[in-house]
Amino acid sequence: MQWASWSAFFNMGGYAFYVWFSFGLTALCLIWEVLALRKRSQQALRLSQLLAQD
Amino acid sequence: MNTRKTNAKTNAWTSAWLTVLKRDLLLALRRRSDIATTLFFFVIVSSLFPLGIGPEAAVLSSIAPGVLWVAALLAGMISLSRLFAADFTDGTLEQMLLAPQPLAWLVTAKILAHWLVCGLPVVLLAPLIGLQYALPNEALLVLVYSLLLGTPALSLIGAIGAALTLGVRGSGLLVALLVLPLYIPALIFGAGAVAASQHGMSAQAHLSLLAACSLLSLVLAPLATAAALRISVE
Amino acid sequence: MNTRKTNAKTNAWTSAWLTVLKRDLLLALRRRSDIATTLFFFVIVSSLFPLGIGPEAAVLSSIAPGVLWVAALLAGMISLSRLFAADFTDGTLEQMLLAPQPLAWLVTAKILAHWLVCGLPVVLLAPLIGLQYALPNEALLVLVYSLLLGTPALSLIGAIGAALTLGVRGSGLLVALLVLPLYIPALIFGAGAVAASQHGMSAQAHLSLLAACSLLSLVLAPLATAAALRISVE
Amino acid sequence: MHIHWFKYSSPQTFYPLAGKMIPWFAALAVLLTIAGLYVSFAIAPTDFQQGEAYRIIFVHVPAAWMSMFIYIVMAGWAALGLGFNARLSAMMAQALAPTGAIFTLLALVTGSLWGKPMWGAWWVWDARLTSELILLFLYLGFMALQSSIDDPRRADRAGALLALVGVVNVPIIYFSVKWWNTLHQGSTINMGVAPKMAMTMLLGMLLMALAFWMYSIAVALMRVRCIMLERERSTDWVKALSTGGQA
Amino acid sequence: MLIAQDLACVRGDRLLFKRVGFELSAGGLLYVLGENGTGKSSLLRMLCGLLMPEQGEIFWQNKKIKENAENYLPNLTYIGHLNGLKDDLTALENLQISARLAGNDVTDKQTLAALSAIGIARCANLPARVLSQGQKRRVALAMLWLTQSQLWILDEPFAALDVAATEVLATRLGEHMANGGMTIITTHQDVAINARNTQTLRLNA
Amino acid sequence: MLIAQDLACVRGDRLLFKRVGFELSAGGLLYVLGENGTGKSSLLRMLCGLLMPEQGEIFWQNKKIKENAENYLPNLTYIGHLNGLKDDLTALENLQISARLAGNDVTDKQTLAALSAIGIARCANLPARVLSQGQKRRVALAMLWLTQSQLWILDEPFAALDVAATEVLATRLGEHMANGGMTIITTHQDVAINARNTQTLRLNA
Ligand code: HEM
Ligand SMILES: Nc1ncnc2c1ncn2[C@@H]1O[C@H](COP(=O)(O)OP(=O)(O)OP(=O)(O)O)[C@@H](O)[C@H]1O
Ligand SMILES: Nc1ncnc2c1ncn2[C@@H]1O[C@H](COP(=O)(O)OP(=O)(O)OP(=O)(O)O)[C@@H](O)[C@H]1O
Ligand SMILES: [Mg+2]
Ligand SMILES: [Mg+2]
Repeated sequence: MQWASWSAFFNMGGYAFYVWFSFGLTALCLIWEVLALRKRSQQALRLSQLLAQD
Repeated sequence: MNTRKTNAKTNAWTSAWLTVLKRDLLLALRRRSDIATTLFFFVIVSSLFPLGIGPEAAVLSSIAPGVLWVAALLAGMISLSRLFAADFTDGTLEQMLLAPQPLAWLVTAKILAHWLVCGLPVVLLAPLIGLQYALPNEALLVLVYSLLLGTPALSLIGAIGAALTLGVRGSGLLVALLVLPLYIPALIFGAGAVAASQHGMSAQAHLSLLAACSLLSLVLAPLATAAALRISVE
Repeated sequence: MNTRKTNAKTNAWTSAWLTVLKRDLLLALRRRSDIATTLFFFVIVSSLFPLGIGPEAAVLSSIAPGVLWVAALLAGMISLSRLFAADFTDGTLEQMLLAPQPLAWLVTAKILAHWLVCGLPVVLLAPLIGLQYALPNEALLVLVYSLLLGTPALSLIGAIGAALTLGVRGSGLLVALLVLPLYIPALIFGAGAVAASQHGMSAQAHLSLLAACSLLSLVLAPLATAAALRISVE
Repeated sequence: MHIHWFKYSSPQTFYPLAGKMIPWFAALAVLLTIAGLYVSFAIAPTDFQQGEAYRIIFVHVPAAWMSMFIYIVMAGWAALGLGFNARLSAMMAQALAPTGAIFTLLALVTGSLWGKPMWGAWWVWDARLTSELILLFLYLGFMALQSSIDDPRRADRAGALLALVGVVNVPIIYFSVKWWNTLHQGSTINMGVAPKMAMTMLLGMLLMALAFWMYSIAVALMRVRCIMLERERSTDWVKALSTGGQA
Repeated sequence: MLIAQDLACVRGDRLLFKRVGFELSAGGLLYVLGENGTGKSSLLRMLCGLLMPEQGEIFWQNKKIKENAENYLPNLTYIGHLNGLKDDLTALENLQISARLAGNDVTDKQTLAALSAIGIARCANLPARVLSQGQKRRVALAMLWLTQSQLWILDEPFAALDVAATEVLATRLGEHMANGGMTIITTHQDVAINARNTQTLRLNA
Repeated sequence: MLIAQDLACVRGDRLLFKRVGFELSAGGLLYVLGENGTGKSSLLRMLCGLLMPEQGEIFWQNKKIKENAENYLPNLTYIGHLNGLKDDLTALENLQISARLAGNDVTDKQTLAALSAIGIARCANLPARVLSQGQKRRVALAMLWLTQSQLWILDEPFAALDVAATEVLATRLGEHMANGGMTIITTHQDVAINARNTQTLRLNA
């Protein structure tokens, strides 16, 4: 194990902002993409449902 | 009695104005790729210069104010073609002309929407590009201020050009010729403000002049645009 | 017998090619204002920078290669919308598609005409603008050379973008997004050549690479353009 | 035996198949991410030159790899679509583009976040950085073209052609940018300054890259399903699907 | 009361018509007829103030409409060749926005009622993009169930409508006239509309 | 001989027609009929190779036209909805350029003769911009007096033509068929054209 403590881990040797921002942003973008796609497919289904009722 | 009437009138004016604004923002939300194009045009054009001029940070930072402002100008200009064109072809422009409120008043809502969609993103993204040009922090701040004060003038003046060239062949180039010369004061004061702060001077004077430009065009441009629209719709 | 057939074929190819070229040049002659607009756009854009950056000759001359090349790029790009749009709406594009000669071959004639009308004037006017930027004489010469070698690539690559965006909503901005990134090599080598000569180095290497770009696009762009036209005309 | 290669090229049959594939790739992506993160944070040692900041490498490099890889795959699908007039290929190309663009953006941002502590600047006009930026523009151009053509068939074919033109240009752009940079200044910054990477670092990067890869497949399949639904809105199978309630 | 006096129209370099005039009072219906290209649409646009007459004047309540737009426009509903729909907005949003712009502050419920009156309540939440030509036309015409204005100017309202919708619309027009409204209409079809007094204006090439 | 087999056409997301086929041999005339929007123009464009069929094949002299454009196109004259005239060129210039592009190296005299055959020799030196709709159509159709090709595909050639011009054109088409040519035509009018064998293809919505 690399880290003496959790706080050392979070501190990232003084580079916390850069490291966590990088990983956090990456996670955020990827999760957002998945959620957006979910919503998009639901909307598409709803629209074709409306069309189907016609 | 009279005040009640005036009140009702004020309400009607606000409501129609908000309707136009909301509609245009809603449309922009539904077509997000259209917003993106203006923004990316700005980014691409301003990234072309380092490629032409070279990567030295010192040179880049010295020309940054001018280059970024010219890029903002061009992005603003090139997005103009969309300001009224769709309304013209689908007939909603006629609806605006026939609304009980003055056209010039409703036009301000459209221009505001255009600025929120095409101008504001450029303002917000500009500091990022400024970083690429190695601009110091205070200059970045002044850049944002200057764009914030100046881009409304670009949208307002541009609206006149866009209205005049509605439905005209080759309107893209034409609008450029009409509008770019009118943009020059905004460019001079805007780039001047950033350059001043870069050299450690106060940008106050430039910024005030820029604000004056925007205010003047706020007064005159909607009237001119409305007149131009009436002509184009005939 | 066989050679006679080949001969006839060559003749037919040349004649159709010349027909297209002559027609486009004739049209440009009848509409001289269209030529002028591209040129004016180039002049206006390149005059904006001294306004934005300030009048110091040293700074201006150091950024001149990049700025002039970017202005040429933008002028070339903005004139692209006219390359096929009129032919598309009036039906002459269909005639070209149905001509017995390959479309890619006829397209080269159209591109050449476009270059003669929109590219060449810019090349010829550039030294004048270069003078305003205090470029030394040799650099002016290299500027002309580089534009002469590079602008054909701009027309050729641009033709692909113009063909792809035919009849598309908001095509003006779109063509910029598609084409500007592809213009970058030409920009780098072109501006690099001028900068090299400014710094007393040989511009030979840059110019050769620029010529290579043009040659490569001469080989590939007409094919891609023809394919894009077929897609757009469907 | 005769294999029906094109059986799954019809949206109607591919839609449920993709639906079945997605969970597997998603699970793989999650597992690989966990493993990758474990290696990158728990096992990989501190870099003696860059301190802990170097750990950005574990997202930066995989994202950069994916950004380039996806463009090539996208162009490949595009070529298939143009060559064989196969609708599914074109849809795949369209589905990959946004994911590729996101990875490009991530490579740029994480690179900047790395550059600031290492070089003291958020951005330098280095050849590699510049070409990554241009790659982003290429992605955006592709997406903008697709979204502004209303007729899907035309959008597919125009987009495919653009992707191919882009693929021819990418190497040219890359080398021109590289040359531009080296000519103007002696290269002051060199990304290879990181010392020979320890095996663990390589392992971490590989795991993360694999995770991104699986993620991309899963997301592309999700998106291709959306595209199918939207395009075939008026067909019977979509109507049946939407009223049947199962997604 | 709407009065048009001695109107003349020039488009491009062609004189389309001249000396056209009429008077329309409460409850009146005016048909404008003529072949393609004779200037019917141009006349209607003139009456709305969208097109300036080459000659002649138009009066609303005895005041020139040009100088009195503030009083005229709230009393006018014009539905032209174009439907004035945004492809990316739903039918409901489109109709609501049009109504608000015309000065009628309608609720969702009223809007929906208007849409169902003309028989497309089901399409209310579909984007206009996916509607067929006839459905789009109906959304535009649903405006007639929301507006309070007295003068309706309709350019080929029946075009692209099927039989059922035509009937509904004709009934609505009859109601409007019965309530003292006025309508000016161009059409190539033969549709019966009830009105206290019906006039016909024929334009010739 | 032109053979179309099992053609299907999709525009946007709509299937316009499927299983359309015919055979046309020397001297044959094919009418393509149908209501607005049924896909007549689309079919003609397919036959020219401008539009890719969703399904099916087209053969000219027993070879697929797609793979054999070099032999097919010189034998084809297509006049579509659009006249293919440049506003800034004169009628004569326009016609001459179209002919040369199609591979017929015509002289001024021949061009003028073609223009006078369809009755607009007087307009030869006027820019296309000032011509009326019917005159423009005639300039485009004058091509039929210059071309040598065997297969003519004409999309509503009689639209905008007056009676005299219609007659002249019908006669020319009859001549063409008499010389062993083939013609495919769409029209909403009833015009008598002489041909050895006349077929009709009806597209339905
Ligand atoms: C915005 C800034 C940056 C961008 C756009 C960027 C872009 C890229 C790209 C495209 C690659 C993949 C290249 C390849 O595999 O051939 C890459 C790899 C890499 N980058 Fe960056 N980078 C940036 C900043 C940085 C910084 C600041 C560092 C470290 C000081 C760095 C270190 C690396 C390393 C070590 C690799 C792996 C090299 C290899 O696989 O051969 N990058 N970067
Ligand atoms: N903006 C314009 N500029 C020049 N000419 C125009 C313009 N708009 C219409 N015209 C011409 O004016 C004439 C009349 O047009 P208008 O639309 O009024 O005809 P209409 O009677 O409504 O015909 P339709 O029955 O086809 O609707 C036409 O010949 C048309 O070409
Ligand atoms: N480029 C296109 N993209 C999408 N749909 C199209 C396109 N061109 C035509 N359509 C649609 O295809 C259908 C058929 O068009 P087409 O022009 O072939 O009809 P047509 O039979 O020639 O009609 P008309 O008698 O009016 O000429 C129409 O519904 C039209 O809206
Ligand atoms: Mg009309
Ligand atoms: Mg047709």
